[in-house]
Amino acid sequence: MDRFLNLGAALLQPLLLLAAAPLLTGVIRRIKARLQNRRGAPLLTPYRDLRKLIAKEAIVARTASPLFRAAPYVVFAATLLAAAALPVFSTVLPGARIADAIALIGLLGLARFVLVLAGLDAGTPFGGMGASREMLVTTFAEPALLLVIFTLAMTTHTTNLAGMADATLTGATVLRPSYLFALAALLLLGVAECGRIPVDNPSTHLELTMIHEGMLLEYSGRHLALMEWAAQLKLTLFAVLTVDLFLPWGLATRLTTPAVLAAPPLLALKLLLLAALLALSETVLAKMRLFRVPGYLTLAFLLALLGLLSHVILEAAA
Amino acid sequence: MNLGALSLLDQAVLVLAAMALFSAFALLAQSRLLAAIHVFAWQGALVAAVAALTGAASGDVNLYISAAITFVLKVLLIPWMLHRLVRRLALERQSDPLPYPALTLLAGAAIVVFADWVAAPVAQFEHSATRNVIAISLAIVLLGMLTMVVRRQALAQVLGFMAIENGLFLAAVASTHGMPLVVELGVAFDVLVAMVLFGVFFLQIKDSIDTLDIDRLSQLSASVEQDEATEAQR
Amino acid sequence: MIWLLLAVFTPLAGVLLLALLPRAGAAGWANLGFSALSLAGALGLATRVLRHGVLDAHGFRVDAFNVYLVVLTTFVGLTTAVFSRPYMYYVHTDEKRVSARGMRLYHSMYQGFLFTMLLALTTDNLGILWVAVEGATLATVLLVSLYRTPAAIEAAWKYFILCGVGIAQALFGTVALYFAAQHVLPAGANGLSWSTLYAIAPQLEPRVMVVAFVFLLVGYGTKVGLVPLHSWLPDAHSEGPTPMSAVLSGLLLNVALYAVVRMKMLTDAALAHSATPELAGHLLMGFGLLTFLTAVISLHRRRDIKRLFSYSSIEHMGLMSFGFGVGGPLATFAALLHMLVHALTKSSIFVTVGHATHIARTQRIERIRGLIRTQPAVGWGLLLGVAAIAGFPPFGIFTSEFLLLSATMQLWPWLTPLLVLGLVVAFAGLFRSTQPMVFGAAPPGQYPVRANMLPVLTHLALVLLLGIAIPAVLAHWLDQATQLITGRSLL
Amino acid sequence: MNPAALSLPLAEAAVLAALASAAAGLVAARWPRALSWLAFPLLGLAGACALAAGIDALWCGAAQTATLPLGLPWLPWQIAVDPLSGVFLLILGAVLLPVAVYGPGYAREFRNGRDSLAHLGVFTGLFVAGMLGVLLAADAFLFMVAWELMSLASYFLVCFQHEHADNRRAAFLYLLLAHVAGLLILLSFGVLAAAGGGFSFAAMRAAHPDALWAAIAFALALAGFGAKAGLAPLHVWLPEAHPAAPSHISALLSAVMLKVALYGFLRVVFDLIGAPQWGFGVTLVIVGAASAVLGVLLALQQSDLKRLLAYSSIENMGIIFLALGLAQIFQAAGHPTLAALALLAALYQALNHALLKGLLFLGAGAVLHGAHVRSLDRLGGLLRRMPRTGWMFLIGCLGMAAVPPLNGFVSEWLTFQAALQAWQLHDSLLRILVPLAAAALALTAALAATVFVRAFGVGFLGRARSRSARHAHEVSGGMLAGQALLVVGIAVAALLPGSVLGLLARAAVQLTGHAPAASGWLWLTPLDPASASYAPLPILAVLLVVGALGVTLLRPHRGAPVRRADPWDCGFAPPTPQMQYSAAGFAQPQRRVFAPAYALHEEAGVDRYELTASDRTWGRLYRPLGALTDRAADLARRAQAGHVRRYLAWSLITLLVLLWIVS
Repeated sequence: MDRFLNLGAALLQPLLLLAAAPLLTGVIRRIKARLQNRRGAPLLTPYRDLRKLIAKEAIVARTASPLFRAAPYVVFAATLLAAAALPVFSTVLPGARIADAIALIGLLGLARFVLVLAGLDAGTPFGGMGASREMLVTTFAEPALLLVIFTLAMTTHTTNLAGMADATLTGATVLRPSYLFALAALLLLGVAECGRIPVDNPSTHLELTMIHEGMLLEYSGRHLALMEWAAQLKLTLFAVLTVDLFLPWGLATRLTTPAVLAAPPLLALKLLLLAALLALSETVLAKMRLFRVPGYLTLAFLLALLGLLSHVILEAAA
Repeated sequence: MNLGALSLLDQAVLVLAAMALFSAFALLAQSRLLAAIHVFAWQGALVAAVAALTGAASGDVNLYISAAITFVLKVLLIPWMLHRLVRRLALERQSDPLPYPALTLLAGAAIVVFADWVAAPVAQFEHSATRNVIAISLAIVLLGMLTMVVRRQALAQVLGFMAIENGLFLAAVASTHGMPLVVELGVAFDVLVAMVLFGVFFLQIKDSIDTLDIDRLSQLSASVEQDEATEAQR
Repeated sequence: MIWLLLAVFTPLAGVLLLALLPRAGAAGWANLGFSALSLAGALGLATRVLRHGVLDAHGFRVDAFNVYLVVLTTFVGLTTAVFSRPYMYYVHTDEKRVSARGMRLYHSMYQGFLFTMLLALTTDNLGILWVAVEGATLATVLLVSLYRTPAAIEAAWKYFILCGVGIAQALFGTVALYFAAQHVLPAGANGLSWSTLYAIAPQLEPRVMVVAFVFLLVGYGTKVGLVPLHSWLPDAHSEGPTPMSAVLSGLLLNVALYAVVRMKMLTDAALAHSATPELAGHLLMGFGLLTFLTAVISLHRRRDIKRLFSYSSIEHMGLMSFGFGVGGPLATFAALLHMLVHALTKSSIFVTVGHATHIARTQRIERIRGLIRTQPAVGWGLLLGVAAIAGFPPFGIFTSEFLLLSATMQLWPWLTPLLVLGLVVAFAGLFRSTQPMVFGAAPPGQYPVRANMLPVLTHLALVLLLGIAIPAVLAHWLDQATQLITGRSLL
Repeated sequence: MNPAALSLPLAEAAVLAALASAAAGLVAARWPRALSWLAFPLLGLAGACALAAGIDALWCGAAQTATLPLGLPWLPWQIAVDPLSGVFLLILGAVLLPVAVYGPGYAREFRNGRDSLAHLGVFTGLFVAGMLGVLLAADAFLFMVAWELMSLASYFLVCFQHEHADNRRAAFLYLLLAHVAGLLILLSFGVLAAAGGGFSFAAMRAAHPDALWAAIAFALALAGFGAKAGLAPLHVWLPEAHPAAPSHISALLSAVMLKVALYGFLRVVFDLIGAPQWGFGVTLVIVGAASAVLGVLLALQQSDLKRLLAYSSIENMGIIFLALGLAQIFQAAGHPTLAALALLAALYQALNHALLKGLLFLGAGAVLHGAHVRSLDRLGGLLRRMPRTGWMFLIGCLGMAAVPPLNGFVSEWLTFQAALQAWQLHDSLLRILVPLAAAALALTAALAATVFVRAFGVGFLGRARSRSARHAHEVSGGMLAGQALLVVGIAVAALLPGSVLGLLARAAVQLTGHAPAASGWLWLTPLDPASASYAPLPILAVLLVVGALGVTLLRPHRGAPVRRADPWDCGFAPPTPQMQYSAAGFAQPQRRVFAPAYALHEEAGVDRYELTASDRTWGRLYRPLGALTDRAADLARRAQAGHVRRYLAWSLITLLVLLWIVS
């Protein structure tokens, strides 16, 4: 019985995330629109877009290799798998045993690797541009992200995400300076990783500014749909990751009906908060020049490092 | 010690040794070749005489023989060969004055003092009167080297070389009453061959660089490494 | 005894006969024959010494220390004769650099040189030793100037003068030794017999012995090529005919070093109870280190291939002197082994160099190119020879250097960095010159020559063998020699 | 007979096979076929034997020793096989076997060239024999002999195509540093022997030198083996030498020889010196981190494919030594289990790097063979012209980029797990240092991903940038088979980490006395399942399932084939291959950000722009040394002025001085 429950949990949570991803995007767009005094598109537009794209015919560049067509599936699968490591409504999560936090970052890395290759594949200048810039971003973002994970791992003595959340839930609630730094770093990184303003602008196709979109330039139809969906999933993933790591309260530590039922609304609430925050920042901030991006990311890296050090120095006893 | 205590023979030996030392100085200073050759011959004679006298004093026959050898070799044969060479190479008028005569002689004197200082511990185990001759002979050896260092004339260098041999012989005689005969013969043979070879070389040098000024023999400095030389004859 | 006579006096006969033999071609063969005969004698002698121990009679003394040098000398003499026959014939007929008289002189003096070497090695009488070493100078000096070029004559002159003076100092040292002996020995005893002296060495007066040793060290050291007395060596090696360079590097230096070590043994025994028992060793070490380091630096930026390798000879002589100076069984064993492998390797290198210069028609390093393309055998021979001399295993020189380094590490740990630095610099110097000569494209108009690589092959094979495993016989000899020199056995 | 007794005979058989292959190579001078039909098969045999010996030695972790009737009379050669050498025998075999399969096809192109096949065959055999000898040696003398044999033989292989001046220069530099390394190692052994009174490893192991001498021995060993393993700043030879050699040799050099150096270091520092000191660990961590970052930064700027791989080797060796540093620290701090974990991470990384770098160098060789160019800027679009090579190269790149589910990720993950246990340390300095090292490692990993994205993306994707790339052709079956074998090895190391770790654990036990928590074949749980776990097989499964689902669900109903069209030109002129991002352009942002790390040399022409980013150690360290030597040489030369009188004066002065000294 338990086994089935576990399996169910393991399958349900990532699928829930997958289903919710476009909604989150929609919500963010809506809030942004409101902040900019526009009515904005209805919340379900992203779903419609996906359906439309899937229905459309896929056109592939003559110059592209088979890898170009395989890429969307790999990217999608890798992102989904990464999501499977995240506790959404309960910390009882076999998926987290398969891939811990480090593996999660690794899987995102896999997705990025393939994505960038796909960007280079068509042999157009824009693809290369996007690829090169993406790698610049990740050069700093990935280690910083790892540092954030390390900070928490050294506190909770595990790299298993569910375990981390569990430890935070069960352990006494103490205010940790390292967590503050780590949280700040993670927020900055999430913005960068998901290609949001001020690092990248998801809603532009100006080749001088774009990073992520540049790599997708050649995609169309179902391939593009998968890519978009994966991107939305990644955004959600980061949001949930933030939530899990820093304010996991509300997650069910055991698979009991009330707990499990109570969890999703709480999560939705927290995600809404984050979405509002992101929308706000995207409204007030402007996209920065590419060569200010390293500075931005170095800041994130520094914060993450400070988190680690302050943990070692101040909280070593813990 | 006082000379009075010594036998006449010993006194004579000392006198002769002193004169040999003087001749070494003369060899060092003498700038004209023929004169230098004569000085060398005299030195040889003195050394031979020392040998003979020591022989008389100690009365062993070996010394007479080696004295005779030395006389023939260093007083007659080698000077004669050198004469012939000088004439063949037309060097009679040749002379190479020392750059700094006074300085050189001072150095020579210093060397003598040094030789005495070095020889002192050696000498004090010898009880015969002639022990201080060891210092003299060492001085002659070193002076011979000095001659070779300061002289630019190949012939003069040879004289220095032979002077060294004289010094060695003197040392042998004075300290140990001569080496075993076989060694003496070997040494004499070597000296003779060496002299012959020197003669050959003079001719070769003469017709290769057409002078005997050995400072001209400096192509083989490592920095030039005889590029021209080998390339020329290839 | 008969073996001894065969080994030592065959060359003497060779001197006389070859001086009369008119035809150069035949002379080459005869030269080879005499060397072979002498080698046979040496081998017989070796077996005899191996079986009945030290041979000490009629003013000769053959013990473990010099027997293997005798074999080495005759062996290298033979292989070099094998090389020299066609090479000198080529020089005589094609290059026309040597007259028929020159050839006669050459062959006769080649044997003369071997004779003096063997005499110096086997005699027990220090006076005869001196005479022989001086004789070696006299025998070779005319060969150095064999080509009659100004450079050759100059080199010969320097060789003659410097070695003559050096040897004279050695004679003074010998006299002083004799003098010291006379105060201990009864009248009539042979005060120049090494064995006698060694027996009574502890009673010899230390202060006299010190002075004597200084003279002997400077004297024979000149012939070893110790810095700063080495100046004659590169000139003589580079200007003489290549076979001469081979035997000079391979044999003469060894014999001179042998003499020095014999003297050191006496001095050590005499100074054992004085204030400075280690003096001789320290002097030797100092000289060795100075020589090594100077030579190592001089290996860089050379232009003449034969000078390059003569400096390498100086370097290795420095190492050996250092080894003997360090003393102790391990270092001495290493130095003895080094004498052997260095002689073999260096003579093989000079043989190859002879072919290389023959191919490129010059000794200038920057004009010798692409040997491996023109004539792979020569190219590889040179490359492997250099690798061996630079101390790469599995060649024997690595073994001796390994032992030397570890011995130094035990006794003088703070000197090892100097040695290692030197070895690295030496390697760099050798290879930066050798590699371009061997590799790369061959210049146009460069053709292979009739090369006789047999000597190189045998030598390198032997060195390789010594690097991989030292035969028990040899190990036994070397160990006995070590025992003789240091009084302690290693095995 | 019991399996334990098998490993040593197998290893000896491997050595003999290698020597036989060298002999066979000699024959190839006369009959070129001998190389393909005799020398390489014998090498393969050697590889197989080594592989078997290694596995056997690890399986039944007992040490076996024997004595050969060679060497010095009082110091006969001793050989031994124990788990530690077993690990590296395994690595050697696992790479040598594919190389032997790959070799004949690759060497065929030399047949009509002027380079002698005998040269190649003989020294390949000797090279392998040397490496095996190093792994088997149980006394310092044999170790040094084998070591230098390895260096010398590989030197000849590096200057195999010696008509290019660059190759000659590279070879010289390589041999020079190898010689320095050898002598340093020799000194380090000398120190240990002086303490232990013998050159056999047993004696050294038994002895315990005092802290100072231990530190000296450690420093010497680090410098010596580090130089050979390509640690900064002694790494300069590596990027020169590895590209110069024929590609299958480059594979051996990079994949195996560096590991042999690592083996030597492990042997000396972890086995012979014994007593761990945290100072050693800190040094190792710092040096390793520096090498890793420097190596990857330089790799990022290379446009020559093989140079890029070579620099990446420097990076990987840096990571390995960093992990070793962690092991040393934990050992010194009294956490043997964690030490074992870090050590295992290092060994695993070594195995991975061997397999991956072997594959990549073979792939580079295939590219060279098929397209005849090495420069990324002249390649492009190869994935469509050489599909098999291309996909296998992609696998190698993914592995190097350390993304799951490949094996590169496993070792990185283990290293992180080890580093994350820093909270157990008491010394606060170490507690800070270890996470910092982890941060450096993370940065390196990210940069490495960039490096290999660039390598594959520019080289194999996009459009052909040159005529030769346009006419590239797939390589022969043998060469593909060689690469495929390595892919198999990679798959095993990637998907069955539990089992592989179980094998390697024997070595960790031998060195640290402990092994990390046992783990099944599926899960990788080094410490305890709660704290961390990783299971690549399910990951792969899920990836495949989801991918397959996606393909099937999203297939268009009318099943029309995908339409092809020209790439979108953004309304400008249609993009030409020259408009693609070049290798230099791709890495330009990082070049700008990390500018201080490079010595940049740009030259722009009318229609071309060339940029080389070399490392600074040259100008800072090596040129001055060379100049110093030459100056000294000139000085010595001036002393030899050629005046015989001056020489006489020298002699006289020497005499006087000596007399003065003794009197």
